[in-house]
Amino acid sequence: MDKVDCRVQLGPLKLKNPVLTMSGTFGFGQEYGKYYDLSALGGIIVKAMTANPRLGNPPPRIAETPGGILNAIGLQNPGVDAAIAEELPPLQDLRRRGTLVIGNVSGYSFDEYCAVTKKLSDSGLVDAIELNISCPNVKGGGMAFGTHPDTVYKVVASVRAVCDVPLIVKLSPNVTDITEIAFSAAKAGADILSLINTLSGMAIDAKRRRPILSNVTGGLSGPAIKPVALKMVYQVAQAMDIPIIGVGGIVSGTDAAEFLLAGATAVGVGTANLMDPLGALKVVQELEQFLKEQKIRSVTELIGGLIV
Amino acid sequence: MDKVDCRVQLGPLKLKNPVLTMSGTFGFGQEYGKYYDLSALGGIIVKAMTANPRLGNPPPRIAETPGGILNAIGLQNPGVDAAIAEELPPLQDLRRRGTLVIGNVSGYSFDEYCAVTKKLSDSGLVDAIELNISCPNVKGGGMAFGTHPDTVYKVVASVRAVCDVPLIVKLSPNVTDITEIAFSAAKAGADILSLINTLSGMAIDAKRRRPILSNVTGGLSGPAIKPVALKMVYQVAQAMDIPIIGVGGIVSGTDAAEFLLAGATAVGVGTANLMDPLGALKVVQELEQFLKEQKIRSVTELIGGLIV
Amino acid sequence: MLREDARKLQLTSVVDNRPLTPDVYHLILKAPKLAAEAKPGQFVMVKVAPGLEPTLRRPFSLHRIDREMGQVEIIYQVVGRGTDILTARRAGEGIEILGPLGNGFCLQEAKLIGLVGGGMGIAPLLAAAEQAVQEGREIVAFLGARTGDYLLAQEEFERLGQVFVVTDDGSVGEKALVSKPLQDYLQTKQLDLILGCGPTPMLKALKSIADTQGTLAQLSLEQRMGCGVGACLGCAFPVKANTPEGYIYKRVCYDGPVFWAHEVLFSLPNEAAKQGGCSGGQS
Amino acid sequence: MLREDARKLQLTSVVDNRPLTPDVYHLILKAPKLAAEAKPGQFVMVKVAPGLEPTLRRPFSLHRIDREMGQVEIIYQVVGRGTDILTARRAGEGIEILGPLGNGFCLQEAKLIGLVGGGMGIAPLLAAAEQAVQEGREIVAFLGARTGDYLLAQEEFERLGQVFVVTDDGSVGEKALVSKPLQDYLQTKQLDLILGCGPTPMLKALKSIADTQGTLAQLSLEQRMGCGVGACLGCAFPVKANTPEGYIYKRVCYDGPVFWAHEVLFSLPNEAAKQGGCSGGQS
Ligand SMILES: Cc1cc2nc3c(=O)[nH]c(=O)nc-3n(C[C@H](O)[C@H](O)[C@H](O)COP(=O)(O)OP(=O)(O)OC[C@H]3O[C@@H](n4cnc5c(N)ncnc54)[C@H](O)[C@@H]3O)c2cc1C
Ligand SMILES: Cc1cc2nc3c(=O)[nH]c(=O)nc-3n(C[C@H](O)[C@H](O)[C@H](O)COP(=O)(O)OP(=O)(O)OC[C@H]3O[C@@H](n4cnc5c(N)ncnc54)[C@H](O)[C@@H]3O)c2cc1C
Ligand SMILES: Cc1cc2nc3c(=O)[nH]c(=O)nc-3n(C[C@H](O)[C@H](O)[C@H](O)COP(=O)(O)O)c2cc1C
Ligand SMILES: Cc1cc2nc3c(=O)[nH]c(=O)nc-3n(C[C@H](O)[C@H](O)[C@H](O)COP(=O)(O)O)c2cc1C
Ligand code: FES
Ligand code: FES
Repeated sequence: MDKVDCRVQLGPLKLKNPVLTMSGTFGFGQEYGKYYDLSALGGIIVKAMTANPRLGNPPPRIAETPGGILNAIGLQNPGVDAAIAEELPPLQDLRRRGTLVIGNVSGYSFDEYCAVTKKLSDSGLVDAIELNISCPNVKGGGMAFGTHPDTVYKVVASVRAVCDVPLIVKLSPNVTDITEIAFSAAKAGADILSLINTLSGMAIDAKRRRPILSNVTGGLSGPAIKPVALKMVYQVAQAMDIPIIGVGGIVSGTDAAEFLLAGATAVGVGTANLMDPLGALKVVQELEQFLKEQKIRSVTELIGGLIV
Repeated sequence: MDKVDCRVQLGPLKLKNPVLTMSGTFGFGQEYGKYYDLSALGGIIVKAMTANPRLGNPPPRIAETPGGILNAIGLQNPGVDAAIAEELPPLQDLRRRGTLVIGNVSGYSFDEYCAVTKKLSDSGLVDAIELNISCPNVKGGGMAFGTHPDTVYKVVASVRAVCDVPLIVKLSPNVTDITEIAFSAAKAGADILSLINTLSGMAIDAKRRRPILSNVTGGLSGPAIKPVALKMVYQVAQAMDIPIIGVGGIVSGTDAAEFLLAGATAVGVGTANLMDPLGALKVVQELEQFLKEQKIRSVTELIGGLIV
Repeated sequence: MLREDARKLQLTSVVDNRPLTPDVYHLILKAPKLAAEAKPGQFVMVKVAPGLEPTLRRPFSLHRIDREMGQVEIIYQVVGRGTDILTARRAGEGIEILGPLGNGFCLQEAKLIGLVGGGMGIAPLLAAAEQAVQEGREIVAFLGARTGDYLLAQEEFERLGQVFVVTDDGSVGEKALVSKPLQDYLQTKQLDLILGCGPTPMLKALKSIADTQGTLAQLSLEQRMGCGVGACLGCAFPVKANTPEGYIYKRVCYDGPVFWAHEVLFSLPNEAAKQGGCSGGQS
Repeated sequence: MLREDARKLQLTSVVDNRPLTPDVYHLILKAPKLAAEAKPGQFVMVKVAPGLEPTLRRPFSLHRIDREMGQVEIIYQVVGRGTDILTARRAGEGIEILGPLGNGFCLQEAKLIGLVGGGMGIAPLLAAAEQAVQEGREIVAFLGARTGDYLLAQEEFERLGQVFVVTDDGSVGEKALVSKPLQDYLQTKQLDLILGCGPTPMLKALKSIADTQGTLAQLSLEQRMGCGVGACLGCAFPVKANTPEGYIYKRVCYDGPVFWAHEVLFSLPNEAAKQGGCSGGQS
């Protein structure tokens, strides 16, 4: 088979292929753009933006674990205004070439989520906005935004009201029932769900008797979490009808195919970018290769195609 | 340093060392007893028992994942009566030699949990009972026993009433807030908590487009989950004052030390037994070695000793 | 502290590890203790790389057991990550193995033994054939493979007895499934015992031939494994039993890998598949 | 599809990999492209084993850059899993590396350069010393280590200029910290530039000496890394800045690993440590 069709329709978004790079692992694309032409990607989701610049956590921010890594970057970012002024404009050429640019929004209050979203949406510089509601540090509260259905509903609904581009809501896996959260997000107006964000975890240096991360705990990502991510994608895809970006431990084309089979329409590559600067590109190429080998003409044939 | 003291007091239980083998990975001890003298262990927690014999799930029951494995054994066991008649008596010699024998109880209803517990408790053949309340298949319900504080309270309290030996409650990590569950179990009378059981996960064979496990989903264990387990142990140890058995991905003495530092009083070795028949013995020996190298006289000095 | 079975954990050294076809390798290990005690039909769990990855050891049957040289041989097909890593091990390197495991074939009083192997399933039959002939028994081998390239050890079998070969593509021997020459053979002759190893459809056919002809048959089965020593119940295979369900699960690693054909079930009675057990994360 | 920096991903081959002390190894790699473009102070990320484990590459500074031979050298201490795996790589084997990365030392117009190295920190200074001397500059080296065994490359430095050595145990040279001979030296002489690499306490001392003496100094820093290419913000190090907090985090992999001593902060201003950010699983 010579040619395969990799295009997918992810809710309101048209992707040239289903591979996105995930927030926080790809900066604003600049660094990896020196390694390969980013227009090979379906889209890139940029680093989380907040209302004001954020310093982030003290180091160490990264710890390696079996099959994965822990990170506690702490949302270091220049703030949404600086991002709009400096980071997003260089990416506009990519959009013209059919690769989506998606903003990732974090916040410490409903107001911050809305303010950042509105600015990004109004800027015209992004094709969609991904809401990162998995951050447990909430002003005044202490309860995480992303782990209770009611809060999820409220924050997504508030943001939806000020967001004129497609809205992706990124779910935390640190919950008892991911479908409950998914329902809330969908009911509140999410166009697309991305799952999963990192699992909460911790690493200890036994000899020094200290946590490795300055932040004590961090987010677990990479191949180690792939089984958990696959299961949550499958579970949500079975429970409801909303387009899903499947994320968690994808490092190969076969991994990507597994997520599509489980019910995702697109996939996100995170830690693989850290393991290899060509990580996401390889996923694109290997997925295409996989389709050819399996004599599958269109990648859409895989979506939800698991035989149970 | 020549001699180190490895004894710990785990709530009401005296252990010669803090290393237990975990339920489901060690059968009823018989097979591993051919590889080494099990009296080297602090204790063994035997395979889950139910009221009636259970066939278990159709194969395949095991899938390998990066840094871990998925299993869906399906509680295959001969039933509590046969276990009392045939499996537990051969272990009594171990108890005389100071290695604890702990029964693991599963069930599909409150009644079943209580019935099995009572039989085991009355048999006099076990030093303690570990309640496995992480099984999502519940008669009539559908909601898991182990993931909602109220149900946890009810099942633990009912079992407590018929249990004359120390009661360990084993928590599921598939929850939004592990401390909430831990509180419920403690309030209902658990003497000890063991955490964590497996993370819910899934593996797919992309070429065959099929799940690898006949059961579709399974439980993720092994080194991959260690960061998640460490964090939950730390979180519960910070939140409350109950002895903890730390479990998840322990394969070395250093791993064991990390869990003790995080606040566990004992540790459980599961998947490591599958990776190497001497797995648990090595943890015992390496932990002792670690103490010697670090010039720590008593293992109790490690417990909760994390410097944050 | 260590007990007798701990001897099964042994560091062997690679004598040779070379491809027979692009995806089938022949591994020879120096392993005197293993060679001294292993029986045909037993298997070993191979730690394909030191360290934590891959998590589990890989099971392989013994293709040949050479007591004199203190060597054992394995033939393996590269099908995934573990076998791929294994191809990189060079002569002189150490490989940790666990074995011998399982029960092996039981030749009983059989005088004439039929060996029926499909693809990689041919591998363990050679050890059985060699032992049988050494003990003065007669063998006849029925070997099948995708193509001639995958017909393992044909010459070795020919040195030991009569051999029938078939291939899926007809490149060597008749274009047929291996059950064909066996059935033809049984039209005129009798076998005291059949030993079979190969893909499931072949084993099913073999079982039904043995059942109808009333010939005793032992099948070497495969299953995904955890511990390999009988403790985790990971490697379940259904066998007939006097239970309400009509079967129980036995352990391929411990109760097998060799089972009597008449006790094995290749499909479960009725509602069995539904009888799940505790799903989704539990065990 | 590939762009210029993709050349930094290269398969090198091991020329030699041998222990200097039981836990310090000297690795020589055939890497012509890398040798041709690398600058002293730059580093590489080494993939210590093929496959998924360990997850991340390991950063090592270039100890020596040999353009003519097309080789680079690394000296590494075995401190954990990755470096342990690395010790097993034999001559002739391939190792994938990513580099050169980071900015390297900037010798500017300096005529007399002081090189201050502690332990493994001595490693990258040799490359700088060799370049400096080749360019007709003068160097003076201050080398410190736990014991004489860990005094790397002392002879090589002696061929290039004046060398002061100290050890923690007095086994070679004076029993002192390496800041001691530097301070003594600066009592009577002036250095145009100091290049420093070593453990944090040493770098702190160096910074304070440079600050008080008004000598320009560049420090090569270490931090746990993710990507190595500037994208993940994993390798943060605080440097002074005109922000409300008085500092920002720069990336060791991209903005460093070499920083001006006067901009680096070894402890954070006031409430900084409290200003955490999004903790517990997020990023
Ligand atoms: C008793 C026994 C004897 C065997 N003898 C041979 C032999 O002589 N020659 C040979 O080529 N193969 C043999 N196999 C099959 C062999 O074990 C698998 O092909 C091998 O484990 C695949 O490993 P992998 O990492 O390459 O594949 P992957 O698919 O990457 O492995 C993933 C996991 O699945 C398991 N797995 C995958 N396929 C099988 C399988 N067919 N059987 C059991 N486990 C599997 C692996 O062990 C591993 O745990 C035997 C299996 C058993 C149970
Ligand atoms: C720019 C730079 C240059 C370096 N140059 C050298 C050198 O020339 N010689 C040398 O011996 N060492 C050098 N190091 C330190 C070296 O990277 C670590 O010793 C090594 O990564 C430890 O790996 P490990 O797997 O053995 O240890 P583990 O502790 O098992 O590693 C776990 C994780 O922590 C990281 N890590 C642990 N210690 C360090 C550290 N000190 N710095 C950065 N990451 C660390 C590892 O990279 C890995 O991701 C350098 C570090 C940096 C950042
Ligand atoms: C270093 C790092 C930084 C991250 N930063 C963010 C972030 O800013 N916003 C966000 O929504 N997710 C962030 N994530 C989570 C990833 O986008 C992704 O959801 C997660 O890592 C799981 O995918 P993976 O296993 O492919 O890495 C970060 C992950 C890593 C490893
Ligand atoms: C094959 C297998 C079977 C298991 N069976 C049980 C069981 O019957 N009851 C139970 O409470 N936990 C069971 N578990 C969970 C383990 O006891 C343990 O909690 C879990 O595997 C995490 O520890 P580990 O990473 O060290 O394996 C099983 C785990 C495995 C791998
Ligand atoms: S593999 Fe564990 S019982 Fe067979
Ligand atoms: S390691 Fe990723 S930015 Fe430096």
